[in-house]
Amino acid sequence: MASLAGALNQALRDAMADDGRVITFGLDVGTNGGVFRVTDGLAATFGPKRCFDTPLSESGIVGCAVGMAMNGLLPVVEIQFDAFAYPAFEQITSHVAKMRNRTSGRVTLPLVIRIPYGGGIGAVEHHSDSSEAYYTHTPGLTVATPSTVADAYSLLREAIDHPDPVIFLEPKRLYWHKDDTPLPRRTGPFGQAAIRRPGRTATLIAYGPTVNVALQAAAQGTAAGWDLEVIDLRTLVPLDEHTLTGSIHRTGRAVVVHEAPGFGGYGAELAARLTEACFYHLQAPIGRVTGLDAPYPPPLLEEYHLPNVNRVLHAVHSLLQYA
Amino acid sequence: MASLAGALNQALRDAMADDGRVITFGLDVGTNGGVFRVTDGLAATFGPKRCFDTPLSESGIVGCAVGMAMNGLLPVVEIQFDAFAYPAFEQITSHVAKMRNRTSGRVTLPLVIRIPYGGGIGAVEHHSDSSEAYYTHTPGLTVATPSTVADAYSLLREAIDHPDPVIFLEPKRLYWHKDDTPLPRRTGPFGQAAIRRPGRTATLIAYGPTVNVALQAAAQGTAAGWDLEVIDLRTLVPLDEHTLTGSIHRTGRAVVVHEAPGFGGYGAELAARLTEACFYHLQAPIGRVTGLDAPYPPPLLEEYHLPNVNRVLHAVHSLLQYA
Amino acid sequence: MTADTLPTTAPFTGLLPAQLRQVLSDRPAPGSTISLGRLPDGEELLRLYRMMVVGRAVEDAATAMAKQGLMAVYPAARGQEACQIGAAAALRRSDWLFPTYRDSIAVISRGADPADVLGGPLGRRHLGYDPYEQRTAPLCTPLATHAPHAVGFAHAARHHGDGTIALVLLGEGATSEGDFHAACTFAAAHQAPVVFLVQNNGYAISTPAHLQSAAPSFAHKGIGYGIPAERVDGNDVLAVLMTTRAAVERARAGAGPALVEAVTYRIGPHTNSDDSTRYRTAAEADPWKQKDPLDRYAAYLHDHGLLTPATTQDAACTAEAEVRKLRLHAQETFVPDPAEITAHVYTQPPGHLLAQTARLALEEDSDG
Amino acid sequence: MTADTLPTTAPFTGLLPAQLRQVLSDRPAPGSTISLGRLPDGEELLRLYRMMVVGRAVEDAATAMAKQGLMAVYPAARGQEACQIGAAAALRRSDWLFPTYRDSIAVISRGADPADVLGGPLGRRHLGYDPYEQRTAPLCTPLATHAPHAVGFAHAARHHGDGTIALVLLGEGATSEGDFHAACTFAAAHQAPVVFLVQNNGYAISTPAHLQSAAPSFAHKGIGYGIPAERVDGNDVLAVLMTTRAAVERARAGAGPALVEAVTYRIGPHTNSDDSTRYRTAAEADPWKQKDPLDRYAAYLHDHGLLTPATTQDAACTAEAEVRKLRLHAQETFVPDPAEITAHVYTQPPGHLLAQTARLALEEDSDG
Ligand SMILES: Cc1ncc(C[n+]2csc(CCOP(=O)(O)OP(=O)(O)O)c2C)c(N)n1
Ligand SMILES: Cc1ncc(C[n+]2csc(CCOP(=O)(O)OP(=O)(O)O)c2C)c(N)n1
Ligand SMILES: [Mg+2]
Ligand SMILES: [Mg+2]
Repeated sequence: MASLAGALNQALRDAMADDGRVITFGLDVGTNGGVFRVTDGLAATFGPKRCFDTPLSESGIVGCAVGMAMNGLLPVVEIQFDAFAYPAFEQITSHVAKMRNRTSGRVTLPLVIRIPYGGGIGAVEHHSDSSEAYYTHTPGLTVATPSTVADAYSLLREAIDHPDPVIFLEPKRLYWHKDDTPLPRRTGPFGQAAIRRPGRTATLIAYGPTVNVALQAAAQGTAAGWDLEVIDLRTLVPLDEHTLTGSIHRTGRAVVVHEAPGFGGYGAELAARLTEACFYHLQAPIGRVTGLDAPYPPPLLEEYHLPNVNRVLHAVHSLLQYA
Repeated sequence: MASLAGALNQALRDAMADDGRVITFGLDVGTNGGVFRVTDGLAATFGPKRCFDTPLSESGIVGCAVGMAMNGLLPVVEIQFDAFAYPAFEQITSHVAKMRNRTSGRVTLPLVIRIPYGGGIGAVEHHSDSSEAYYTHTPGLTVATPSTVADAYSLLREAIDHPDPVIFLEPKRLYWHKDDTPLPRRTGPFGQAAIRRPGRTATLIAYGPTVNVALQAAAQGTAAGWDLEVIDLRTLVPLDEHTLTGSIHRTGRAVVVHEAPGFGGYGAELAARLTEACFYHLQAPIGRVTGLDAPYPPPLLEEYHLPNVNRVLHAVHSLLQYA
Repeated sequence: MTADTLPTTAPFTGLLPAQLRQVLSDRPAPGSTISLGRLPDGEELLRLYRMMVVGRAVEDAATAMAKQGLMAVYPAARGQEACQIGAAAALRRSDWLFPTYRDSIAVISRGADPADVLGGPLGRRHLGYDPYEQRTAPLCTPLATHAPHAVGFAHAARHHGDGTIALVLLGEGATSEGDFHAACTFAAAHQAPVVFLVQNNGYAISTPAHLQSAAPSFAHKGIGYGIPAERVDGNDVLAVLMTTRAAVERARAGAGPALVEAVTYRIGPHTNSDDSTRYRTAAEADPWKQKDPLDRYAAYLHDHGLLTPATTQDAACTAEAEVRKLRLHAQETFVPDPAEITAHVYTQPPGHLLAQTARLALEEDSDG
Repeated sequence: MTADTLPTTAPFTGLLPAQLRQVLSDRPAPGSTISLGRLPDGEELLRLYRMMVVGRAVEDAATAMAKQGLMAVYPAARGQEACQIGAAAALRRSDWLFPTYRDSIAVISRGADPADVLGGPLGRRHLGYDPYEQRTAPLCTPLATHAPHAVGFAHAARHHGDGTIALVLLGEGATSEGDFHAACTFAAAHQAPVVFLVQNNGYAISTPAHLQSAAPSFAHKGIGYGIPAERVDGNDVLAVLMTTRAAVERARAGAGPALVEAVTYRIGPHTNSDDSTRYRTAAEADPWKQKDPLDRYAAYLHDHGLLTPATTQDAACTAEAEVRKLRLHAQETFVPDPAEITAHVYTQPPGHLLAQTARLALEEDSDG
């Protein structure tokens, strides 16, 4: 039984074994194996040239990765927690995202920025941000986030194989989540969403940490006679519009579920885009169940902030009042 | 006749004269008066304690402003160009936005971060970003952007009076735009959108640099028999939902116009939110005319990137095909 | 280092740091106070002692409570009591302290209630104390980001002419962040009355200080900004106090910022959820345990006839009382109020947040 | 400074910079090459001269073209030709250069076509040259952000063991940015074969260097990272070349990073749209005009019998030809292709971008 963190570790291990150009570095990723143990044992196996600790600067980590990617390496860097990617924001927006474009495709940056994100682990402030909307709004970035052990392995391998930079968002509350998927296994390319549960009443659109919330809501929804479809996006950029519009054509209703604050969140893009694509098929506006429009709260309040089964069911109920 | 830059200068001057706690600093804002001359003459009038140059670090500028706001001053800082706010992103998201919340309201930060933004002036790369979506998605920030000379004055005065931190986005292509509004004049509080042109065919929602584009489109639209309403948001956070839903209730159709890339842009929030609020009134999905989902292009290509009258009219035309 | 190699120059007189400054013995022969100025008087010496005893007790209790699940996490400063207490004691009541997540006991030593200071780890709120009341900025987690705040604060103090000094505490790891650089650059350029105290405790989580910087010392970072710097034995509360006080008072006199590197050791793991055996041997701590800041200071007080059974007793009792209060507080039932999540985001919440808050209240009503 | 106070130590042997290094005279008596190693041979000396003459001509032409509206903007490096040409000449062909917006002529001196190098200012594309072909990173605008790239690049070079060195050019203003700090910290911690050359041209737009940093010099920033540094007369092409070469070759030999401060002066405004009379007097430039890098170098070559009418003529002709080509290029009609805006964002564009590109093409069709 692999955990999600274990699957990520194996993905890195396999990628490093397969390709000598893959290197990984960041804060405490060497000897310590990362604060979430995702790089556990890699320094021992591949040596300090391939897996090492850096000085304490996220901008330095990302900036150096850019230079390394320009010079024949495939860097996979770890940012320790979501909010600690912000010091690297200029590197990410002005270079990682733009390098290919500004050199008319001459310089590509095959690099991966791994960022543990989201809440639900009772962490103190600055350790639970869901910052995906900053990245998905930035042209040039590819953004992936797994919700299953199998996808953790497969999406990270895809990310490392990807020719362009990938922001790889790891839902930290799922790190210890285990299942008995046999690894290694590839689950499908970037840009392909997964229908985790087919249904006809409404479509729940989730990703990363909220997929399980959606699945639980779907399970409970059966009691009300609802047959909810659950879609796991897997990658936020590229977005699999085809699977989503197909689903909405069948269900006529959709609810987006994410942890990030709703205002200007990724769910807004989904709602706007899918409404445009499915205007005649929608029986109700697309609902959004999101984190509150507030900074992530202290540990003992986080349950009130996070999307939960009740809120998802409530949103479905609201949509069913239309038409 | 005051220019928009001149109105901003007068707003700063009047605020500094009225309240000794107001100070302004940033790169080249002292002797040089700012690269857009918004702080012209302030160092001479108020002395180097009130208006001064800093070392070249945006994070230092914003970080110091936080400390000053904690200690009885009202700092108004200038970021030289939009993309150069990114080095200050951690200060903005983790401190400016969160300080009030994390201290349970004990520490408020009355500060203003002025950021010239947007394109249309033929500038080289990194000088034309429209980065409003990063800020509007960050709880704790208030975001204002003027489109007229009168609002430039009034909104900046409001921003300086505001008890919480304000991201003040100045449309750089309007800096030299002049009109004969008598200044000083207050035009209305934060959270109040302005109907710049009433109409019944559809609602054009714009802010900052695109308000004039919308107005021109409305003027040209009369030729097709269209009577387009144009709303200038003035502040993005708080958002005046009331004026917007009222308008859509009358028109049944809306198009958002902004320069930023569309994917995950502020327009997505408007579309999602207004669709939810006005579902039964909308004859068509809310259209979005935005910059392309690409980094801002080089000067000689920018006209193809920017929203223009044709694209707005085309969007209106598309919406009119519905129902 | 033997006593005769101790620095003989007054602190902060050159741009390069002198050798390690000590006052307390870490060997049989007593150390030297050479050129650090006048020693604190007996009353202050005993107050320092009491604070250190309380600090140690709070550290140990908090770590235990974190392990018991009474706290989200606790980043203990065991072994760093001299840095924390010594540095904070260098301030006047009117001065401001800008601490990190590891500096709880520095804040407590300024008079704040431990239960308030540990508000963050206790999980009920982000910050438990009132910064204006304690004249202490919020404990800061994003590394080095509070350093520019302190510079701005000090700049404003100079603007007001009120003689307030800002003291920033940060770890040696945090000196690698861009905001440390920005803070030092601004402080020096604007001659802000601010003092940076780098607690070099050997590690940033698992990363040893020598991987952090190739400079001869962290104090050597000062010269690149034109900031005079000193190195001080961070397990020597008097050396920390006197050096920091020299820095604080020269800043107050208008001489600008200063940097102090306090050399110490993080005896425990990074936090209770860190396993330090993964990256260092237990034996590595042994020499540092010999230099325990509390033992060394107690020995000094004893040698000077200041440590009576009464004073020891008094400190122990205060510590015990503080710990008892803290534990009681942690065990009190907490009735969470979801409205707190949105209540403090804005002075005047925007409409969308008000609507959300209203929905939240409805939810609570229907649940309750 | 007189000749006998010139540094007598080999460069980069200590952590503190020696005094200003010079080779060329800025006084009647010739300067001294003390301990900088062997002078370049006659052929290289003349190549440098030609590059400087071309560089000056390109600078002046580009500034004129920007004023005529043929370019979006031009940040001229008039007066900094010795820094730019000298620094770039210190590299082998296989080494990489990491320049800023102001370093066009450094890139040109490596062999790139001026029309390509000025691609950004010309407004047709962000970057006109192929970084791999020129072994030169894109001219970088966000200040200091290319410095970590160079460090990572050099780190990778060491990983590959291919002996490549990365040379970063940046302005004294940019040293205040966090990324300069990150780059120096990483370079030193990982002993990357990288050299930082700070062109201290006195100003960051209107902000004078003394407001930027309170350090004794920008070279003094090295020691805080454990990076040896030197100061060099930035209007002395041989001193710049030889000092930078010393740094480059010691990095190649595995001795790690080095920092060079080249002291120079920005003769013109920040760019053609800057008005420098707002913040400095014209007279301020006078002494610097006396130290014109081209004049000084010509005098040196003349003294050494290397400047024949033929060589002068040859350089002038090359310069004229380059400028003519550049002007012709700028005057060619440009037919913009809107598809270029979205073509290079991703290797495999996501669906939403493909849809947008398709709409753009439709628009063009209906317009055309
Ligand atoms: C910007 C940022 N990056 C990463 C972290 C995660 N983190 C918390 S403490 C720590 C180590 C800090 O080391 P140091 O500055 O030496 O302080 P110490 O913990 O030793 O007191 C790290 C990496 C953080 N808090 N902020
Ligand atoms: C991050 C960032 N902030 C601000 C700017 C705007 N800007 C462009 S050049 C410049 C001055 C730079 O001075 P210096 O580093 O000394 O280089 P110089 O222009 O003198 O060559 C500034 C502030 C920028 N390009 N990047
Ligand atoms: Mg430490
Ligand atoms: Mg300069």
